[in-house]
Amino acid sequence: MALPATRPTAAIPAGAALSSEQLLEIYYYLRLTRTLEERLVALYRQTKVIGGLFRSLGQEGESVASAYALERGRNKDILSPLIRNLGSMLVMGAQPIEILRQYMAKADSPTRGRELNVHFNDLEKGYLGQISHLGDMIPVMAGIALTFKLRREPRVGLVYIGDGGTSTGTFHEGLNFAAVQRLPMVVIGEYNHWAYSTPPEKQFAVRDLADKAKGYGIPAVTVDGNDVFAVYEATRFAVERARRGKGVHFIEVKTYRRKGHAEHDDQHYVPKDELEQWSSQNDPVDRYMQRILSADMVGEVDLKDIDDRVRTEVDQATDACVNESLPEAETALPGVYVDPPAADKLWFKSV
Amino acid sequence: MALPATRPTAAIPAGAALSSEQLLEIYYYLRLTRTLEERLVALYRQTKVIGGLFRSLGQEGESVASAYALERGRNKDILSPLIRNLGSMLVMGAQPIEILRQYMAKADSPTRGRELNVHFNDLEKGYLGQISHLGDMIPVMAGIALTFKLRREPRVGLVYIGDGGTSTGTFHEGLNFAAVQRLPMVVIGEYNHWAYSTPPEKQFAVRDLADKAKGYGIPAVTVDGNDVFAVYEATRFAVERARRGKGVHFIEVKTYRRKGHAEHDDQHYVPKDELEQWSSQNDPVDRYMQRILSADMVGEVDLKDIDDRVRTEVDQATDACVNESLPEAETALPGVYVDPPAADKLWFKSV
Amino acid sequence: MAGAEVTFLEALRQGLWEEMERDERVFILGEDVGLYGGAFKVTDGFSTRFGESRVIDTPISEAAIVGAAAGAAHMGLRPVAEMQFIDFISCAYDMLTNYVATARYRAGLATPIVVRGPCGGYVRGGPFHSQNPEAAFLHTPGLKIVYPATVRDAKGLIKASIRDEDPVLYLEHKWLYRRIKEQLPEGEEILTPIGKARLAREGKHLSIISYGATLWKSLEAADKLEKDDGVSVEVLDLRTLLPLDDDAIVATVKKTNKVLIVHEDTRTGGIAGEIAARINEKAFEWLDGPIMRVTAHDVPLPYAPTLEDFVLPQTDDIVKAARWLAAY
Amino acid sequence: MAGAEVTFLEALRQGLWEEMERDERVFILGEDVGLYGGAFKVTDGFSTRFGESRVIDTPISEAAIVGAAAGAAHMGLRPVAEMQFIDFISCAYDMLTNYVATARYRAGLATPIVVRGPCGGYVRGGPFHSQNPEAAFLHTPGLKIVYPATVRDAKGLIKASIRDEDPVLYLEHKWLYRRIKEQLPEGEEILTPIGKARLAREGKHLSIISYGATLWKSLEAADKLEKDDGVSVEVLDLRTLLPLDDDAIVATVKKTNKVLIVHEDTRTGGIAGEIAARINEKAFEWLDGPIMRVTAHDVPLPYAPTLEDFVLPQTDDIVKAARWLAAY
Ligand SMILES: Cc1ncc(C[n+]2csc(CCOP(=O)(O)OP(=O)(O)O)c2C)c(N)n1
Ligand SMILES: Cc1ncc(C[n+]2csc(CCOP(=O)(O)OP(=O)(O)O)c2C)c(N)n1
Ligand SMILES: [Mg+2]
Ligand SMILES: [Mg+2]
Repeated sequence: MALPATRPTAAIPAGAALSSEQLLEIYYYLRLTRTLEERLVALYRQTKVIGGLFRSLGQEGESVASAYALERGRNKDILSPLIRNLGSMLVMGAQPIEILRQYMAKADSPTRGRELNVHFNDLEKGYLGQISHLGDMIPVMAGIALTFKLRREPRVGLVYIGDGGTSTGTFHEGLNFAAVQRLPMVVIGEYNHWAYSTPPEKQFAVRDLADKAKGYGIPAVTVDGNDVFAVYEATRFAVERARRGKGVHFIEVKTYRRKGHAEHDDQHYVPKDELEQWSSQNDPVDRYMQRILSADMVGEVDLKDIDDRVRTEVDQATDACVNESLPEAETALPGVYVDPPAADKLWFKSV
Repeated sequence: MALPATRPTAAIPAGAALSSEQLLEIYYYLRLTRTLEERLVALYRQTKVIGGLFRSLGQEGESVASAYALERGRNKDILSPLIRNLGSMLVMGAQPIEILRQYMAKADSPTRGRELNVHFNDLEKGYLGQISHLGDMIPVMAGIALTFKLRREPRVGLVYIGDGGTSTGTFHEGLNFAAVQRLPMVVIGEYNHWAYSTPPEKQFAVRDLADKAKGYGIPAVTVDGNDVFAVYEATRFAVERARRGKGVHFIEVKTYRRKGHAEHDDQHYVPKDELEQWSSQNDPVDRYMQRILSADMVGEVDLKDIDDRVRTEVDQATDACVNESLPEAETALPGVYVDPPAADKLWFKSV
Repeated sequence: MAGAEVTFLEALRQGLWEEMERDERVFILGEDVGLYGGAFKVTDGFSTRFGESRVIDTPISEAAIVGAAAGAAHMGLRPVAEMQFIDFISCAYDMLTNYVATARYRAGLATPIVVRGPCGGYVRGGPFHSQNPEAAFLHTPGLKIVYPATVRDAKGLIKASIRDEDPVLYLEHKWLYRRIKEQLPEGEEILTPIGKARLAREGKHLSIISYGATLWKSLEAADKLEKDDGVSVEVLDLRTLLPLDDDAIVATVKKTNKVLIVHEDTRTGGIAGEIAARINEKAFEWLDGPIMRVTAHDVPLPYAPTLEDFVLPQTDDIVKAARWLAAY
Repeated sequence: MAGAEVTFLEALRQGLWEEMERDERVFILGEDVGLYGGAFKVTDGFSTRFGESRVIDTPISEAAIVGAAAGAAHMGLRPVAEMQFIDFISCAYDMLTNYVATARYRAGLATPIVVRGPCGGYVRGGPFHSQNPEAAFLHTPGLKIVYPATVRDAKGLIKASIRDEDPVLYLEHKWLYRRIKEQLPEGEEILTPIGKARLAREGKHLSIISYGATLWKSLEAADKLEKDDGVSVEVLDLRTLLPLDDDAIVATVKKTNKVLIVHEDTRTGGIAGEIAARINEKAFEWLDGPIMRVTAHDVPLPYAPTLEDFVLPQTDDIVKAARWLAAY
């Protein structure tokens, strides 16, 4: 169910209390996410990306805004992103060059070529990479939030789940466990209208993902996922509530996956007009720009500067790593355990 | 949250439309369930029962009443009972001697000594035995209901789940799948206040199991599980609704597990007064007797006759099988597959 | 008469299609199998031909997919459940090993389901899109596991699996999907018997036992050894992993007296161990050298080409290993 | 100085208790582990001593139990997760094999968790309360599997597992819980090194390799063979199944030149295969007879005593097998 595509450009909610510096910082991350992905597409076409490429076009707003509502930095909040939460990771401090290296499987990538795309962590900065198996990160984040609770640390764990991912047993078990334990955890349910080619009506029989929260005894809210302020506000409220020991909160963001599941997917199953409507009239970045400009909190020139800065950063990051080498073959062996330190090199490699 | 223990003994709801023959038949199954279990306890004490013994004391009402609302017989409705749904199986046509043989692992038991207690099926009669892993029967029953739907057969699948069992991932996946497919399936959620030693508040953060249905977009009702008529009515409504193609329905029955998880469990974690209150003032069989007697639809003597008949049947069944032999050792080998017909007998058995 | 050349994937598709045409009890369920035709397009066009009720798009719920298939099978249907990638079968591990595989034995329930999906590496899929699950299910009485390596068997085994009275795990290597082609006879029905291995290459000096993608690498190695070393290598394609074809295994060992087992899966706990144990028990006296294994290294499969190529067994590794064993 | 005699279960309990006293990062989570003390009373009294926040009763959600343990471990805690019966670990199979076991390798994440629970048969538990899951997890780089057979190792291995930097699956055979007793030294801290087998009995003519409950049946068989046949049997207690102690295995093979592997688990795909393969690779020339296996039959474990006794390996089976091999 698509949202009415045109939005009233209301003034910025006072509650948001965002300084123009902050507004520009948010814009920076929105732009960085989109520009970095466009760069990845270019590299993908040049076959420099090893595996698949996953876009978050149209979802940058909810990713950036939800992460921006967290306390960032050492021993602060922790989030676990999905493949379309590149923006969330950038907000938490992931570097463009790290993303580029991951996609190109470079030796110096965060996982040294072992894992793909955004599957990497920096718990110091506050993000835990996902694994492919959907739903698994919910119990894991519950365990992180449990640690915060046991240690009485004023920290919150935030975890994303797609409309499709909510059908997994691990989503259910993890969310129920967190709810019973009243853990400081916030779940962002991304209603982006598709799970690969599967629409919501074939995924669940409720109208909103927020309805699912009722089965866990936790509060939920549904917000316009392409309204940066709405997502930021809702997340900030939920995070602070969780921080005060009030337990789990579920936030549904209605948004739209404007690209295919991955670059190879031609989206033939997507109604063209629906796609057109979301892109022309409900782009989260366009809407954000309108809002902050019309509120006279920033000037065109500020945004232009950021666009230039982002382009330069992405160019520099690309140039810095595009010709880096892949990992040495035998670096595949160490680190399965602390002890033994490396897997055996098999006999036939040395006969 | 215990229900107020005393119940108004209202007249029998007209809607029930149960003839006195039917009322007596229901009484027969209630009495048979309880008497058969008491016999099992005696056999257990004589160490004739091989494994553990699981009681449904206090839950006979919801088991019998819910099963009684189904259409029974060849190619009719199918249910999948849990370990405390002995009453449901008896209603569907399971024989006391089959239960006794199962518990004593006799050669002629339905599973020929391979599985325990009520873990056996008769799809002709309409029951599918559970496996121990809680939650797994929900997807399986969804598959049965899916078959009814695909074949356009006016049949319904009914499956039970405990308050604890609703925490499993398979419960979630199976119920969601059934809801999306609008399958002719009815789920009986048994709120019996305990999952082994775990109370509801440590199992989920909602008040009623019925709240969980909201996350699947299916209707739910909570009924007094110790009121045979209420359970019968609610189930009949849900079953007929499902039969008309209106999809899954969830029924929560509030009841109480008056014995330990199994015979070995001394229930030290159970508040004594709570136990006393449920047994003295809220026993489903006592309440049923009061109801049908006060409504003058049956006489004391009818019940007395049934008690005698049940005792005789249970005595005869016991005598008939208690001294039967266990299965021959090598009967353990056939039937893993159709082809090959039997597992290899291992070499060391014949050297 | 020989038809057009088809790929492994097309042969699998044909097999599924023919069985659905032949038997209306057969239906497909899985994620994105309907209109979209599945992540690898194996069921492309099926929903148009057979309708949405026989090609069912499911939620992302592997345990429910397998469990629902089991329930339908009890009632007489013939479900074919697709795992979008076989890696996700781990989410249905309980349902498959505890409910499905034991059903006939513990309760006399027929559960003729097929669970199929793309497996294997060599495609830069990383640790969660490249797995080889056979060893995790080898230990499951009641389940059958088939693993076609050829275009013909892709078709013959999917048809046989659908007709089998018991649950079958059908593993299809995505590296083979579009890489190998073969002409299949038209008119004649192709059915590959479950439980029978295939002698893929005759030889005298040494036997390689393999399946799936490494079967092809083994054949390549065998040609190289013939050419460069004059070593005559026999290659056995297992085709069915559970139950194993002990007769075929023993026969080749007795013929060449040396055996190299090659699989793509990690070494420890891989199926080669079971095969080695059986050879020991049944043909110990015929062995002129140790039973050796060429397998993946014991690590989760990494993403980078350099790493994946090193971790997974390559043709050269097989050549070196076979050379060593031949000289033993 | 020697303390009082304790059971296997009590030793395990002591080990858990001591680690919780020693290290406040250690906590327990599982079903009914709190006030009730666990289905087998392993954690009886723990919640009173350590409080509900360190002994957490969970919903019936094995995947969440293991997943939450992993998350807590990433943050520096030392979770010990109980499976009420190990049979239910199958519900956490995805979480353990895909998330937990790969975490260090793919992402440099420390995940020092212990997953423990009662396993094994000989107790009339039927197909779902008697399982032996070791083979299903043997195939999982990143995971360790320990399986104590003695009272001392029950304590020494749980303590070592909790202190290990990587995830450990600790398997405790319920048949041993109250059946075996031993005096444990007081004062001295008992730590059993992970990865090291134990020579349970010295012998000259033949080696039996086993673990868990069948270790005791193997020792019984060895005594009988010594007495009745004058055959001197060496018995190796593996103690750790992953990683296997190849040196100890090879050493005993080179000493006696004949090996019988005994495990309670079903035959096909059981761990004996892996051991047989390794012996082949590392000690082929020392073998004076085939490596033979005594295992359970390939069926789900039935409930009736007559059936269970036949399906599972018994002391007499081991005696007969060893006699046959000794005479080979
Ligand atoms: C347990 C599991 N099953 C199947 C898949 C294959 N898969 C990867 S992404 C995807 C669709 C996910 O949809 P959604 O959760 O809505 O996330 P979105 O792609 O829309 O961001 C599927 C089915 C998976 N990753 N995990
Ligand atoms: C997946 C799974 N985990 C754990 C168990 C062990 N177990 C058996 S019964 C039980 C409690 C079940 O409680 P509930 O579902 O409320 O059913 P009740 O016993 O109250 O009828 C548990 C934890 C199991 N059978 N299956
Ligand atoms: Mg989606
Ligand atoms: Mg209960």
